[in-house]
Amino acid sequence: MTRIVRPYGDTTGDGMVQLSFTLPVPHDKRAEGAALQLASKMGIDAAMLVHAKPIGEAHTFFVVYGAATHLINLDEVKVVERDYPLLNPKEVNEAVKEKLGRKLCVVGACIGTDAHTVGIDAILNIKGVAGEKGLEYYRELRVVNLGAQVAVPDLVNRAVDEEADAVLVSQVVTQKDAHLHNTREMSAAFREALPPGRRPLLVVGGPRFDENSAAELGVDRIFSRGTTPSDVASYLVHRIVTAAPSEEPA
Amino acid sequence: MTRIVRPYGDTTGDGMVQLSFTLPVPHDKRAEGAALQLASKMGIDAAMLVHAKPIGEAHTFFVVYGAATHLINLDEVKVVERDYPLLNPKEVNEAVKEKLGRKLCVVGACIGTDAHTVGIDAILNIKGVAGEKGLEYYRELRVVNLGAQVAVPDLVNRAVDEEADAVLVSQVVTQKDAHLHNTREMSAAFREALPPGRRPLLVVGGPRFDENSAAELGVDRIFSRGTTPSDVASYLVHRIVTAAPSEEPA
Amino acid sequence: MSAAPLLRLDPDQVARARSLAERAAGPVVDMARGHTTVSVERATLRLAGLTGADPEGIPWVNRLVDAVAEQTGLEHGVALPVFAALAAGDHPDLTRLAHASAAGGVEFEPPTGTARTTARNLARAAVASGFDRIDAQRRTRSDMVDTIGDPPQRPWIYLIVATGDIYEDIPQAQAAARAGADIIAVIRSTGQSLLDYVPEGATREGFAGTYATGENFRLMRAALDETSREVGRYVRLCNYASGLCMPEIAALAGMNRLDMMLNDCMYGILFRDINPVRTFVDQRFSRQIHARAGIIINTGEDNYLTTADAVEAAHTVTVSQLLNEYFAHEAGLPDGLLGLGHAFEINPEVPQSFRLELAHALLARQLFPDAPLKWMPPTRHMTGDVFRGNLLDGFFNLAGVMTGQSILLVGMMTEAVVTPWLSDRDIALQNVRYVLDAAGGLTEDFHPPADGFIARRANEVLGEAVDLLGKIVDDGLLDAIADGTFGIMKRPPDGGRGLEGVAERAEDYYNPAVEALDGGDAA
Amino acid sequence: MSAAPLLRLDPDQVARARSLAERAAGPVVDMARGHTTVSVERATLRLAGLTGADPEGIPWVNRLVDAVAEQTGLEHGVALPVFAALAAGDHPDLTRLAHASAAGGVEFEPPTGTARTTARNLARAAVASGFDRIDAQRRTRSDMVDTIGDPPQRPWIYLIVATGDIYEDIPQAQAAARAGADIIAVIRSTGQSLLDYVPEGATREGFAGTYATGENFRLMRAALDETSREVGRYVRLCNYASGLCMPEIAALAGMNRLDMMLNDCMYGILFRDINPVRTFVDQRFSRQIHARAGIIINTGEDNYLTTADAVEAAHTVTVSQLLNEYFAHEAGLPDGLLGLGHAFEINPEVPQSFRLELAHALLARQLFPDAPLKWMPPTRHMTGDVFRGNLLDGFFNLAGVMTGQSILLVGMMTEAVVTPWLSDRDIALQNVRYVLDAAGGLTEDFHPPADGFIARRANEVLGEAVDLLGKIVDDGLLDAIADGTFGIMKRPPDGGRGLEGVAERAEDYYNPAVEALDGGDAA
Ligand code: B12
Ligand code: B12
Ligand SMILES: Cc1ncc(COP(=O)(O)O)c(C=O)c1O
Ligand SMILES: Cc1ncc(COP(=O)(O)O)c(C=O)c1O
Repeated sequence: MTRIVRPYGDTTGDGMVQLSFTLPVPHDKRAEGAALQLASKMGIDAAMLVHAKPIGEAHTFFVVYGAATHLINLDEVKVVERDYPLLNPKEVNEAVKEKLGRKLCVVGACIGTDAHTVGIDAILNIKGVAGEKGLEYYRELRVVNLGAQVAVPDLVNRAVDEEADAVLVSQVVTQKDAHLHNTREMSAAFREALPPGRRPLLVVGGPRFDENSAAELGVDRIFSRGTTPSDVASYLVHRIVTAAPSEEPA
Repeated sequence: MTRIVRPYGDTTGDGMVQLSFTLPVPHDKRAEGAALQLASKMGIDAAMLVHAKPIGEAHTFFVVYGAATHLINLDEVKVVERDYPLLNPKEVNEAVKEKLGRKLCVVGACIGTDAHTVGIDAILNIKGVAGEKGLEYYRELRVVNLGAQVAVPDLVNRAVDEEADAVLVSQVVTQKDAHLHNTREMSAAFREALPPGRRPLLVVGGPRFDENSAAELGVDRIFSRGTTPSDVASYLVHRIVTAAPSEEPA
Repeated sequence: MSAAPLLRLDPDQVARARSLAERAAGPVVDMARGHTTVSVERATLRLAGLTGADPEGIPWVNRLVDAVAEQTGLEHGVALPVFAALAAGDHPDLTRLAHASAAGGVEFEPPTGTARTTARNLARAAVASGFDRIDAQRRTRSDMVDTIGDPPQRPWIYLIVATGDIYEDIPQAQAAARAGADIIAVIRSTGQSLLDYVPEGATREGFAGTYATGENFRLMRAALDETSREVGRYVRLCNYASGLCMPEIAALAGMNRLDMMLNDCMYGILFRDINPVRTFVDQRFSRQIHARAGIIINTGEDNYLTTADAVEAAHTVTVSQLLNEYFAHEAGLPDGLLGLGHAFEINPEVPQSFRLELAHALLARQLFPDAPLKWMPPTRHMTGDVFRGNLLDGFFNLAGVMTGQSILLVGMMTEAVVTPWLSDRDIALQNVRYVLDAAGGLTEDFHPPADGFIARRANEVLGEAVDLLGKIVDDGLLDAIADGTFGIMKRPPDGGRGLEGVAERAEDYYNPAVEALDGGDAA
Repeated sequence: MSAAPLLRLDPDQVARARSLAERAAGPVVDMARGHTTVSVERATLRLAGLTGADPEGIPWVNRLVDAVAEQTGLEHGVALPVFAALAAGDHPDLTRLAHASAAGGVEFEPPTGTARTTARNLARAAVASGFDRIDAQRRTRSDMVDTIGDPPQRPWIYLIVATGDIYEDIPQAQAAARAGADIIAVIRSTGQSLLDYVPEGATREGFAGTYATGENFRLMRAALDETSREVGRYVRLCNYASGLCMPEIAALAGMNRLDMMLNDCMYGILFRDINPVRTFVDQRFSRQIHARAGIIINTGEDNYLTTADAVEAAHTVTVSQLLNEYFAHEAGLPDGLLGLGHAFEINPEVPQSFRLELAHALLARQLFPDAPLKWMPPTRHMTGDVFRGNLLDGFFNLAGVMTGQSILLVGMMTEAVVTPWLSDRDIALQNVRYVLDAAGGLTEDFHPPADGFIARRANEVLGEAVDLLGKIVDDGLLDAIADGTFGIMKRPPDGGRGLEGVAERAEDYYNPAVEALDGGDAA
C-alpha cells in the first residue's frame, strides 16, 4: 500500500477538495480575489471559485473547488491506537475480581456548565450504546454517575469519598474552548487535592477532543467520537488492574 | 476599512472554514489522522474532524471544520477590474458609427468538442441575459454566431472571410483542462494565420476561466461567470474603436 | 390559525385526554398555590422597581430577599416586611433599603394591624407600577404590529443567535431579520439556568449563548424595533424563562417587551435537575406574568426527544403538551399564546420516518388547533455530514409546511458541529424559503386517508398518551416524574437544585403581585 | 408499472394528442423508409461480423462502406456489392476483403441475376449471425434477471460514471452498484457524437466521458455481471445510441448486452446540429435494433429544458414524448421499453415550482402509464452552492417518488462544477435512499384535487401540447424543426452535419438487416 496519498475527486492523485467559508468583505471582484488568495495560501492549485453569495452588506460566502497540492504521508500520521487488549464484560469482571480483589470504582460526571449527559450515560448507564451495555452492567465495577453540571470541587470531593479508581468526565460544549478549560481545571484540581500515588485515573471524553492531547490537558486518556463502553472498560483494566504499580497514572 | 482579513464563522477573526474531501484509504483511525494531517498542512488550526464515512472499501470521505491560520491581504488581491467605461447600446452604436465608420464585426463560437452554447448565446443572441439584450441587438455590430463544436481551422477561416474585428469563443467543459488546451490552440492558430496588425481581438469566456490568465493563454481578454453583453460590447468599443492603433491587440 | 382538520381523531379520546391532564395537573396547581419561592419573591421586588447589583454582581433583589428570609422566613412573603421597613421611613427607596440591609442595618418582620395595611398599600402601588410597565409594553407591541405588520406567511421563521456577546448578537440578529427571520431567539449561556440570580447589565462573556439580563433584553429589543421598521414587519424577540430564576426573567421579559419565552412545565426538572416543587411554583407565577404581558410561551417537548426515542416516546410529547396546556390555561394564558413544542427527531433510518413525522405533527396540529405550535428541527440525528444535514432540514421544513405549523425553528446544517455560523443561518434560511415558496401550497394536495398509515399512527400515539395520562393520574404527577416517565430522567420531589428556596405559604402570606395575578385583573 | 391515476385528464384530449402525433410523424417515417445512410450500412456490416480498424484507427466498416459508396453509390445498399465481391472468392472473409479494398484492390458493383441471389443469401446468413448474438444476449439478460433478480424498488436508481477512462470507470461503476445503483450510465466523451465512426477497442482518453466502443461495452458489461451476482440484483448498463453513428452503436449495444440506450428522435438534430434526415433514418434503424435486443430506450426531453424555460416549454416536452412514442412503436418498441424522458428543471425561484414539477411529472406518468419513464434531475438551475444543490436534488427525488417515476437519474450536488466525484455519488445516493425510505409511502397521502392547482396545470400543458401538435401537423414536422419549435433551435432539413452520408434508396436497394427488421421476425 502506498504511504503517500492525495485527496481523490474522480481520479487517483487529482488532489481535489471542496472548501467553503465567509469573508468579512462585501461581495465584489476583490472579494472573489480574496477568496482565491486564501485558497491559494491553503495550497489549493487552480482553485475554482464556484459560488459567491453576499450575506448582508458586509460579508460574502464562498464555495471553492480545487486541487490541494499537499501530500499526505501515512507514515507520519499520529493516532492513539488502542494499546491494550479489548475485553468483553466477562473478561473484565474476571480480571478485576482476580487481580484487584475488590470492585473497581468509577465516578463519572459532566463538569462545568455542560449538561450534555448523553455521551457519559452512553458509557456508564446499563443501556449503553451501539449495542453494548454500559459500565453499570459490569458486575465488578461500581459506578457513581454524578450527572450534569457538576462543579469541579464537588467532583474531587466525591471521588475522594468514594475512593474512586477512575474519574470519567464528559465535555461536549466546545465554544470558546470550554471543554479544554474545564478539563485543565479538573486535572489541576485533582493534582492539588491528591498526591500522585493516590490520584484516580483521569479520563475525559467528548466528540470534539483531539485524542492526542491527553498529556497537554493533564489527563491519562481521551476518548472521542464513537467510543463504546468496552473500549473504556478494557482501558481501565489495562491501566488499573493489569499494569504494575510503577505504571500508576502520572 | 481593514485590509487584512480572515474567514468569519461567528466572530470577527475566528478564521473558521469548512472543508470536505475523500482520501483513497479505508476508514480507520489512521485515515482520520491522515485527514487531520491534510487539514493541518492546509493551515487549519485545531481542526475538528466532524464526519468520516467509508465509500466502498478503499476510500473515506471527510468533513473538517477549523480555523484557517492564513491572513488575507486585500491589497494583494489581483483582479481584472473593468478598465474601460461601461456603455449602453446607444453609446456603443454611436461610438462605432462615428469613430469606426462601419459596422464592427464579431464572430462567435464554441470551439473544440464543446457544445455548451448557452453562454455564448447569452452574450450574442438578441435574447441576451440578466435583462440585457445580446450583441445582435446592437445596430452597429454585425454578429456571426457559428454555434457549437466548431473546429479551430474553420473558425480562423471564417474570421478571415468575415474580416472579423473580434472573435468571441466560449469554453465550458473544463475536464482535463479542455478549455485551456482549446483556447491555446485557438490563439496559436490565429497567430499563425495572421500578422499582428490584422489579427482580430481574441476574447474567450466561460464559467471556470481565471480572468487573470489572458496573457498566458494568448488572448486579449477573458470573461468569466456573470458576464453581460454590455460588459463585452463596452470592452470591444474600448479596444477596437476608442483605442489608438498603437494599442492594437498584442 | 385553525388548520382544516386533516385527521379524524376520535373526539372521545381527545376529551378523555384533556380531562385526564386536568386531573393529573390539578393537584400540582394546588401545591403551587400553597408555596412561594425566593425567585417569586425576587420577581415581586423587581416589579416593585428594585434593580441593580452589589459590587460582587449579586442583584439587590437577592440580597434583600435573602435578608428577609433569614430574619422572618420566606413563608410570609417578603413584600410586607420590606414595605413595612420602607414605611418606617429611614430609607428613601427600595434600593437604599437594600443597601442598608446588606450592610446589616435593617430589621425585618411581618407587620400586623395598620402597619400591615400601610405596607400592603405601598407594596401594591409599587408593584402596580411594574404591571403598568408590562401593560404599556404590551400596548406598544400591539401598536407596532398594527402599524408595521406581522410576517406575511406562516410558519413564522425563528432563528437563533448564540455568540455569547450581546454586541455580536445584535448585528447578527439584525442581519438575520433582514434575511427573513420573523423571530430572533437569543440563546442563553450554558450555565445560566442553574444560577440562582439574574446577572445584571450588558454582557459579553457567555459560553454558547448570551446571559439573559434585563439590559440585554432592552438592547436587543431596541435594535429589533429599528430593524422591524426597516423590514416592514414586527420582528419578535425570544428568550428563556426557565431555570432557577424563571419568575424574575418573566418579569424582566414583560417589562422589556420580549415577545416569546421558552417556558416549560417540566424542562428544569428533567434537564437541569431543578427541584420539582420549585419548578412548578415558579412556573405558575412566570406564566401568569407572561399572560399579563401577552407573551407567547414556547414549551420544550423537543427536549424529550433528544434523550428518548422519538417514535417510542412520541406519546410523552403529547402528554407533556396536554399538561403544558392545562397549566398554561390555569395561569391565564389563552390558546393564542400557547407555543406548544414538538420536533422532527425520528431517526432518519427508520422506514417511513418522514410520514411518521407528519403523523406526529398533524396530531399536535389537530389537538391544539388554535395554538401557535412551535416546530423544532432535527438535532439528535444530525451528524457532521453537513450535506445530509441540509437535506434533513429541508424535509423538516416541508413537514412543517405540510402540517400547518405556526413557528418554525430553523435547523442548521452544522447542528452537530458548532453553534450557528453566519453562513449557516443564511444557508438555512435559503432552505426554508425554497420549501415555503416551492411547496407551500402542498397542503392542497396532502390528504392522508382516514384509514391510512398517518391517521393510524396519530391515533395510536393519542391512545398511548391517554393510557399514560391514566397512569399518571393514578400515581400522581410528582411520582410519575420521579419514576422517569419523561425523557427517561428520574427526578424525586425532594431532590434537585433550589429546594432550599421553596417555602410553604404561611396563613398570612401576602404578595401583591400574586394578588394582582390571581385576581385576574390582567389588561 | 401502471400507476393509479392521480389526475383526471380529458380522454378526448389524450386521444387527440396521440392521433396528431401520428399524423405529424407519419410522413417522416415514410421518408426514413425511403432512405439509407452510411451508418445504417456500416451497422449492417457490423452485424455481419466485420470488426476492427485500420492502422489510423478508422474502422474497417467505414473503409469498406466508403469504398463501395464511391464506386457504386450508397443507394443500392452495400450488402450486395460487398457479398458479391466476397462470393467472387478472392477474399476469405469480410475483414480480408476490407483490407484488400482499402489497398485499392477490389471492385464493387451491385450484382444482378443469380449473383444477386447468391450475394443476398450470403449477406442474409452473415447478418443473421449478428442477430443471433443479439438474441442470445437478450436471452442471457432475461435469464440473469430471472435468477439474480430485479431491483427491489421503483424508481430504479440510475448513476453516471464519466472519468473518460474505461479502466477508472469500471471500479467506479462497480462501487456505485454496490452502493445502490441499479443502472450505470457511462457518459460519452464530448466529441463522440460528431465522429462519423465508432472508435475501436478499450479507450482511456475521453473528455468528460468515455468513448462508446464495442470493447468498452463488453468490458463494462462483464464487470457489472460480476457485480450483479455479488449484489443480488441485475445491474443494468446504459450508453448512448445517438450522434452520427447511432445505428452502429445500437448494433454494438445489442451484441454486447447493453440494457438501456439514450436514443431520442430529435436530440442529434437540435443539440448536435446533425442533419434531420440523417437523424430520422438512423433513428428508425437503431430503434428497430433496440426492439430486437430488448433494450430500453431513454429519450432526451430533459435537454429541451436546459435551453428553454421549463414552464413555458413544458408542452414541448409532452409533444416530443408523443412523437418519440409514435416513432418507437412504429419501430417495434413496446411500451415497456419506452424510457420517455422528462426533467425537474423549473427555476426554483418560481412560486410553487415544486408543485408545477409534480403537475408535469404526473402528466407524463398518466399519459404513458406503462412506459418506464426516466426522471431527470435539476441541472440548469444548479449553482456552485452545493448545499442548496443537495437540497434541490432531494426535492427532485421526492417528486420522483410522489409521482411514481420509473427510472431516477440521480442528481449531483456538484452539477454546476465538475463531472461527478466519487463522494458526490455517495452523497447523492444517500439523498435518494433517505427520500425513498423516509417518504416512499407518501403516494398514499398525495391526492391532488380534480380542480386543484396541479390538475389544472397538467391539463393546461396537455392543451398546449395538442395545439402545438396541430400546428406541427399543418406545417410538417421537418418545417416545424426548421422553425425552432423545439429547444429554440432552428434546424433546416438540408442543413447540419452528416447529410452527405444520406442516400435515397434506389429501386434495387437491399439490406439484409433492414429486411429482417422490417419483416418483424424479432425474437
Ligand atoms: C442532545 C443535545 C442536547 C440536550 C442534552 C440532553 C442531555 N441530557 O444530554 C439538550 C436539549 C438539553 C441540549 C441543550 C443544549 N445544547 Co445541546 N446538543 C444536543 C445534541 C443534539 C446531541 C448530543 C448528543 O447527545 N450526542 C450523542 C452522544 C452519544 O454523543 P457524544 O456526546 O459525542 O458521546 C460519545 C463520545 O463523544 C464519547 N464520550 C462523550 N463523553 C464521554 C466521556 C467519557 C469519559 C468517555 C470515555 C467517552 C465519552 O462516547 C460517547 C458515545 O460514543 C448536539 C448536536 C449533535 N447532533 O451532536 C447538541 C449540541 C452538543 N448542543 C449544543 C449547545 C450549544 C447546547 C446549549 C448550550 C444551547 C443553549 N445555549 O441553550 C444547551 C444547554 C446545554 C448545556 N448547559 O450544556 C451545541 C454545542 C456547540 C459546541 N460545539 O460548543 C451542539 C453541538 C448543538 C449546536 N450545534 O449548537 N443539547
Ligand atoms: C445546459 C447544459 C448542457 C446542455 C447544453 C445546451 C447548449 N446548447 O448549450 C446539454 C444538455 C446539451 C449538455 C450536454 C453536456 N454537458 Co452540460 N451542462 C449544462 C449546464 C446544466 C448549464 C450550462 C449553462 O447553460 N449555463 C448557463 C450559461 C449562461 O452560463 P455560462 O456558460 O457560464 O456563460 C456565462 C459566462 O460564463 C460567460 N461566458 C460564457 N461563454 C462566454 C464566451 C464569451 C466570449 C464571453 C465574453 C462570455 C462567456 O457569459 C455567460 C453569461 O453570463 C451545466 C451545469 C450547470 N448548472 O452549470 C452542465 C455542464 C456544463 N455540462 C457538462 C458536461 C460534462 C456535459 C457533457 C459533456 C456530458 C456528456 N459527456 O454527455 C454533454 C456534452 C456537451 C458537449 N459536447 O459539450 C459539465 C462540464 C463539467 C466540466 N467542468 O468539465 C457540466 C458542468 C455538468 C456536470 N457537472 O457534469 N449540457
Ligand atoms: C424550556 C427550555 N428552557 C431552557 C432551555 C435552555 O437551556 P438552559 O436551561 O441551559 O438555558 C431549553 C432548551 O432548549 C428549553 O426548552
Ligand atoms: C438522446 C441523447 N443523446 C446523447 C446525449 C449526450 O450527448 P453526446 O451526443 O455529446 O454524446 C444526450 C445528452 O444527455 C441525449 O439526451
